[in-house]
Amino acid sequence: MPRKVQVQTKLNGEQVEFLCEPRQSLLEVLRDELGLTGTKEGCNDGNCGACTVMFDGRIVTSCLVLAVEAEGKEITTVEGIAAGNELHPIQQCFLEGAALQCGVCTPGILVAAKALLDQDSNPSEEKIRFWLANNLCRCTGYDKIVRSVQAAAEKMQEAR
Amino acid sequence: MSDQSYEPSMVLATKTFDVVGTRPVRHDGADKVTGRAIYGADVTLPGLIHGAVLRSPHAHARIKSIDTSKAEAHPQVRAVVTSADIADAGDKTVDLGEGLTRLAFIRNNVLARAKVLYRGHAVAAVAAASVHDALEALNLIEVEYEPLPPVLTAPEAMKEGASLLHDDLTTTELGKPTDKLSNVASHFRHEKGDIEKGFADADLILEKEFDTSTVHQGYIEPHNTTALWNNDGRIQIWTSTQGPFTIRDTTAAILEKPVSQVRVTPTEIGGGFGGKIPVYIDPVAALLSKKSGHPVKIVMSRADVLEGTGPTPGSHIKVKMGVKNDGTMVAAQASLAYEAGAFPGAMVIPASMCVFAAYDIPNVMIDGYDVVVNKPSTAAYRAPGATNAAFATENIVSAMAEKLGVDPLDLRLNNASKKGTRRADGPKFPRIGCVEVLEAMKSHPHYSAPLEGPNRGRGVAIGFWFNAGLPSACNIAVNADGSITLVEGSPDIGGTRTSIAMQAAEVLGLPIENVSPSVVDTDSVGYTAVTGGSRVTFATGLAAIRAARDVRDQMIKRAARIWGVDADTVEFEKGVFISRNGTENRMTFAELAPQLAATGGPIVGRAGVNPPGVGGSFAGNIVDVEIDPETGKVTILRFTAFQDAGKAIHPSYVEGQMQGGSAQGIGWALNEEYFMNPDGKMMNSSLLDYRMPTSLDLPMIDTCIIEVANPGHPFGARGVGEANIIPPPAALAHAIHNAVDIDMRRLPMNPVAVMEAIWQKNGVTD
Amino acid sequence: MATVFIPGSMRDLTGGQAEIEVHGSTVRDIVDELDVAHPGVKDWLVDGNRLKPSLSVAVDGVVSPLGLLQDVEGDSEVHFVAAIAGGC
Amino acid sequence: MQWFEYARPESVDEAVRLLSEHGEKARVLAGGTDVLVQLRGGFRSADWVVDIKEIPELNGIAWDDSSGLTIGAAVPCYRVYENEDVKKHYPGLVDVASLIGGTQIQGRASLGGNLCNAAPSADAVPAMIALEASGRVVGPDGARTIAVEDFCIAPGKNVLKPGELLVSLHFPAPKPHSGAHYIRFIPRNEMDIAVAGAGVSVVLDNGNFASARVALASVAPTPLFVKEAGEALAGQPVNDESIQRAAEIAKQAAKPIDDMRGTKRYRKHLCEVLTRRALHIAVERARGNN
Repeated sequence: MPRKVQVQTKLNGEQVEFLCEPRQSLLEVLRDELGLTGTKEGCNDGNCGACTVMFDGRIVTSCLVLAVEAEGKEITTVEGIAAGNELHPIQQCFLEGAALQCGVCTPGILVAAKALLDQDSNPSEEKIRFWLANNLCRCTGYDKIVRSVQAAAEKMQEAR
Repeated sequence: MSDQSYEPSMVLATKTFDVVGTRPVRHDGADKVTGRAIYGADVTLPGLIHGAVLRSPHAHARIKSIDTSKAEAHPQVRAVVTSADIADAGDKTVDLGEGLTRLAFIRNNVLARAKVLYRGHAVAAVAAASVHDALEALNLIEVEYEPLPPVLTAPEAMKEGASLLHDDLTTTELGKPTDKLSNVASHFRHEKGDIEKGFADADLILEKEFDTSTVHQGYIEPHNTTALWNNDGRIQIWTSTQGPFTIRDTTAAILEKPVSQVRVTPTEIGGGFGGKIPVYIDPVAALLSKKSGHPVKIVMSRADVLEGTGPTPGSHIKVKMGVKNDGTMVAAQASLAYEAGAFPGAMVIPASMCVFAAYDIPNVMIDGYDVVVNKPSTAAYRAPGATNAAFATENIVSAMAEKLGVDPLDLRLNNASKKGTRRADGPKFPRIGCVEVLEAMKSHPHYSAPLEGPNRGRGVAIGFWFNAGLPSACNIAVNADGSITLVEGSPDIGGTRTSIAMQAAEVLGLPIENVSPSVVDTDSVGYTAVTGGSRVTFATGLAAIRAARDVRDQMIKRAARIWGVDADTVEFEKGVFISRNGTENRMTFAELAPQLAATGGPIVGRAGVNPPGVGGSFAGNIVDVEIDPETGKVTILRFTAFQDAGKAIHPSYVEGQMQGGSAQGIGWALNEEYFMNPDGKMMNSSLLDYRMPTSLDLPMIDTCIIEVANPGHPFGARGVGEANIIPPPAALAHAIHNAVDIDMRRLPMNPVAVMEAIWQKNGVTD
Repeated sequence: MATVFIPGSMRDLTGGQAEIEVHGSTVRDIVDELDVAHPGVKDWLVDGNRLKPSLSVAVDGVVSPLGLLQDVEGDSEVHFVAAIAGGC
Repeated sequence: MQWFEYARPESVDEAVRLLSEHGEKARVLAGGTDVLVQLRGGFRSADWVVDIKEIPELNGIAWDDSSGLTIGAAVPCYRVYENEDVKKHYPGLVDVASLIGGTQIQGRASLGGNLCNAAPSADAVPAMIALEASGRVVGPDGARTIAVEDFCIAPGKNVLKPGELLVSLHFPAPKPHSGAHYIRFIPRNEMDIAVAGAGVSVVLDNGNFASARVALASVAPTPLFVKEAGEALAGQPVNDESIQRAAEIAKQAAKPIDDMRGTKRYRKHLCEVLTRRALHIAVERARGNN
């Protein structure tokens, strides 16, 4: 049986080292080996976006990344969005805007939305909808999600 | 009525409240935006191993043999189970709160016995050290099948000589058992007035046939369960479910355990919409745990979810309606044939209760057929059955308006059901909001806004869902700092912890932050029926109100004791206890709370309800579309959703239900379907090809909440979870008709279907 | 006298009658009373000491969870309807 | 998923050695958006997964106005559509790179992977055929260049021999007055597989088509180069009639199947509509491109 592989990576700002099988996805290792269950599995083939994480500055579906590919990379999950006990504006706006119902797509959407706001401080509704098209939500119809991303953009601009 | 909760003289929604009607942040919110909330798949236990389920590759086949020896020999495999590990249910029946069900149907769906009845039907299961090993071991199980011809639609299954799914299923004809072996489990009828006479009186009669595809609830979180069969014989289950007590009772029945030996902990749940009511993998994980001595977790794959869990029925519907030239509807007839899937129980009874419910028609006849086919055993889906039915009825109502040259909303208003209208299935309506919803639609700016440009059209439709009551329990404990902890048993899918807590806070005059609500396991609260039927805010909310009143009454006695006055002289207003007996005594809730221990001990308020006075809810849509006449693609330009909420306890969550239901209705209307090949294989069992709407496919969904207080609830609340999914397909069909003059009578109305209808209209043969 | 509405599928037991006036202060009284005039009605509706789980009773338009124990007023309307719950 | 070993070579030679050594048992991993799904679903198997993303030649984008554009086979879509040279000279490539999957998929998926996966529905392939792209392949017997239209031979099958690796894609410098466009039809607005797609390029010569290329997606066992449609335009005046004629030729060339995504008739019809629409946009781009 092939050996496990040792991987060093930067996860939510901290250096992490783990052992994994080459066949294990980043999603699987985050959840089962590293205990970061905030990242969700909805389809395991890249079509729902619930497992979205930041991977070297881009959002990816972590079910379509092998854990071994994380060697030397930087990863941010939903657990890494808040600054300590201080919620990120996108998190605060999702709460105030009732942008979540069941909440299972929320972690992936928050990671994706934050990535958008980090590169575009004032995205149009169309841009938000395009950017989030890989993140399925079945509860909300997206209305309150899009509005909450817009609200977070305003909030972040005021803070600047 | 004898039940005190039914208070016919109760509030109208014009009344204002301190907490009810506000928009506080949900109590579980922070956990859900930081990734801390624990959903079923997040559960872990010492020694946990992983299960996987082997599913049938055939839509219909006899199981000749199952050989698990190779799988058992796999070094990483800890246990293998098949149907042989579960006792034969015989003709035992169970009552899971939704009427009597044959246990064998549920049990044989959990693990196939003798026959597989759909592709994806569970046949065996394996537990191993890792998911990868378990999946690998599934390939080592050898099953010998004798394939049989599948029947995939209701009309096909109803034909004489159709291949039969069950050797022992006979038709119940108009309430009476027969000995006719058939795929039709039952045929029932509702009659009102004289249907012949009704049509004879009509100046205009329209009759059409409609087909709707099987669709799935599409929750983003796959089914999951973690089970531990303890050495003392007790079973613990952690699972994402809408009904922990249903899972407990079904699992106990299947495994022949007393319910006291089974404890189910509902985890956070990633959507359900009716699909997470039935039991699938919980008894299987429990058996794997018993055999292996380890706790076992099973998480379904997306394909398992689509092929192995209950979608909602496809249907074949005939509707005939008659109207007079003055716009009075005089007769309506429907034949509803719904696909139950592998086992009886298509959602055709609720369909029959909703198909004409919006209209006051003197002569009605409704025939319903519950038909088994070789597709997954169907489950509830948000107003189950009603969306299919409204797609048919609303098409004809709008067509009548067009032929009579009257406004489609006016025709509906002229015939709208109201208090006292007798439904075809018997009962008269209590106070309902059908007229108010229609009036709100008519006066909404969207309805009068100009819609210019070619290939554009506007559509309207309405729908009714009766909602459910059912049992709920709630306990409230008073803390010394004047806060309360509220314990209930309704899994929270959309913020109900908070909408329930708000109702207790309203009664006790507390700020919502002073209420700490929890959804607890089946050992920790009284029986509470499923989170379904739009019942939680209504029924569990009512339990919370009653428990809060119990707290209030007990605290009044304590205040009286402290003041040495008669309890009758003590009143409670907005969180303050007042005795005006001579000298006025006042004490706030927070001042009394720390004195409870010394005045007789802690106070726990409790309530268990099974409330009548359920207020049905009407919903309506106005939708504008543009069609690409060269591709048949429908683009939604504007969408407004209307619904009677009775009293919106938490308006943001009411809007959320309306927007979510609308989005699901839109997906059902335009793209979603079980695309089956002739062998009964679902060809699109992934979230890529089972096309649910993405953020880019929808516009903003404007909402208009109508509040016609429900006399059956102290604050006037009506359940709002379901009715909102009913009108979208019908409203979109109407809009498409007005845009390009085609009549869409089949769901989904996807680009191919629209294009073919356009070709047909233009006489294009190729 | 309460008015009982007989489901179509039960009318062969009532000689085709769709509405029957019956005395009684609870649904149970009503059923007993009906069974005297129309033998077989009770078997059709009742299972032991409760309504058949596949049925529920609506009094004055409101489905009652109390079943046979439900009180009935003099001018009440009584319907026997299919028992179901929704799903959301 | 089955067990496999993972290798991350840092040079083309090392990669080719690994691929030659393990032959059919080895799978190349670039973005992984196809191969990981296939391995998980058991549609493909592998004892070795060779991750090529650390190889410099497979990761660069180079533009030169004489020789044109070279894109490493593993370069993810977002780097293609965010690249200034690509935006300036190859808008037709931006079209396709920004519609494959969604944002997350575009963070991983590559044009090279899309080509090697050889799906009939591969959006990038018709677009690259229209742009006269070719692939540089290196194998145990050295390097060779393969025109994109010759690369796919059957659903999921390409011309690569065991041990061969697609290193980069080359796009000739666009001629003056040329324009290209890729357009597909999907029922949703994103995250969907083309029911049909049309990639076209045109070169104009005052009022006439000097030359044109048309290729289609999802209407044949492989992405389909409809040479005759382009030839029918060469020398013709730029007008609705000539464009319509080319669109009809594309429709006739299509050999689609009935499946869950569409019927034969509907797909052939779409070929006409999409080719026509794509040509009109390509012409607009050509007019604006001196």
